[in-house]
Amino acid sequence: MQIRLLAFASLREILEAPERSLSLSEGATVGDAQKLLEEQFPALVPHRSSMRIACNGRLVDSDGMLRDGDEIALFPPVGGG
Amino acid sequence: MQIRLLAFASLREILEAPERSLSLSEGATVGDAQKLLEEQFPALVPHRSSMRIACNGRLVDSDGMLRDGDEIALFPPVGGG
Amino acid sequence: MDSERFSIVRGPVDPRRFESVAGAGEGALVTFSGIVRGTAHDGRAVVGLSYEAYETMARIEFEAIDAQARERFGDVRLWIAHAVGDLAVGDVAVVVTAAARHRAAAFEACRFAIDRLKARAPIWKKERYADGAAQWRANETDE
Amino acid sequence: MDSERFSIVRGPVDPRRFESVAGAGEGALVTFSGIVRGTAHDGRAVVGLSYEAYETMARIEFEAIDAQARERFGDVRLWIAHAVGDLAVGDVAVVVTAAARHRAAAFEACRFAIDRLKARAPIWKKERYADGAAQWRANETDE
Repeated sequence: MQIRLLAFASLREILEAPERSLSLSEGATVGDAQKLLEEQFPALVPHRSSMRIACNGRLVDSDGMLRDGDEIALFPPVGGG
Repeated sequence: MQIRLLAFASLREILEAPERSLSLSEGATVGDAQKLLEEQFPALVPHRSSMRIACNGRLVDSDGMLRDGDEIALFPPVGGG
Repeated sequence: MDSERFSIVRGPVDPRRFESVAGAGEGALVTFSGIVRGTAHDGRAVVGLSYEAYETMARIEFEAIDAQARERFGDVRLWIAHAVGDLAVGDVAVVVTAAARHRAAAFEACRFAIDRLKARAPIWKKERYADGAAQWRANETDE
Repeated sequence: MDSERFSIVRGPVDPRRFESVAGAGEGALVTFSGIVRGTAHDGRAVVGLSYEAYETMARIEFEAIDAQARERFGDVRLWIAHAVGDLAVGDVAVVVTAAARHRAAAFEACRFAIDRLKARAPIWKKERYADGAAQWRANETDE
């Protein structure tokens, strides 16, 4: 299945693009996507503890199931205001 | 001695003027001025408990001494804001 | 723009009056605007308010509020403008702005200032009602 | 005037944006403006900030803050606008306005909204320093 991946701020810079497409096998979880990304972009690893992930605009845990067409977003700690 | 008397809001309406001159004997107190005014304007009497008096811009007690040229102001409860 | 810090103005206060007062170190600006409502506390329809002030003493009270806010909340600056004369429903009667480096002090100082102003400043208001009547109204303790 | 209640705007926010939003029953308007400061928390000289946002989710978060404020503080309305892109020192990065019948709810809702926004909204800032360097900066808990 295909997942749309968004990344912001420092994580966008590591991924070298604000938006990517990610191919995952059926039944993959948020944690699986994270693991795949860390293999492709090892600079993500130090951000693991502070990173949050949203799926379709809602924060999710790493065991959340993904579906074809989902939009997941990688969040560093926020700094608005 | 001569005292300048200011009155505001409901008390101004009772005194029928925003500003008056008051003649008092030497040694008169704020309370003496208040008593003289209540004789001239009996409609002030019901306001006695809620009225505050300022002398030269500072709130004073009824036993405060007055001096020639002082400006006293009669205050109903405030309503600003 | 008139940036006099403490003032009594004739007619409604411009809500933009203090929009650009923050200095370079001040990251937080909190502004309270008090607006004339169309209904009184007892539910009567209000067409407007008339404010009157003991102006020299009101300015002294505003300066005292500023000094007290600095004692309590540290490095904070206040601006206060209050209307006198006739206002219509929707007009701005008072604007209080607090500027500080961080938002906690700005919020606390702005709230402190309007609370003090309502309790202490020598300003009075007369409510004018739809039926032609009018009445002087003091602030309630919690108003 | 653009009175859209929750928005992400490109470039500095106009501090007047929500100056006239109060309805007839709303006597209290409290506005917080967050302004770009010339010094970072560690004392470095800042020449500007660059904000980026996950816009669709930020607007959803602003709407959630509004709903939570109504639950907590009753009949209160919020407006929020946050900048994205490059801002200079002195520019307005965020404006939050709360309108209510009385001032207690307006102050509390405005403070609640900016606290929540800073803790939760998907918005990020990069500080740009006088020496040419730049760095992403998360909000401190008490910031």
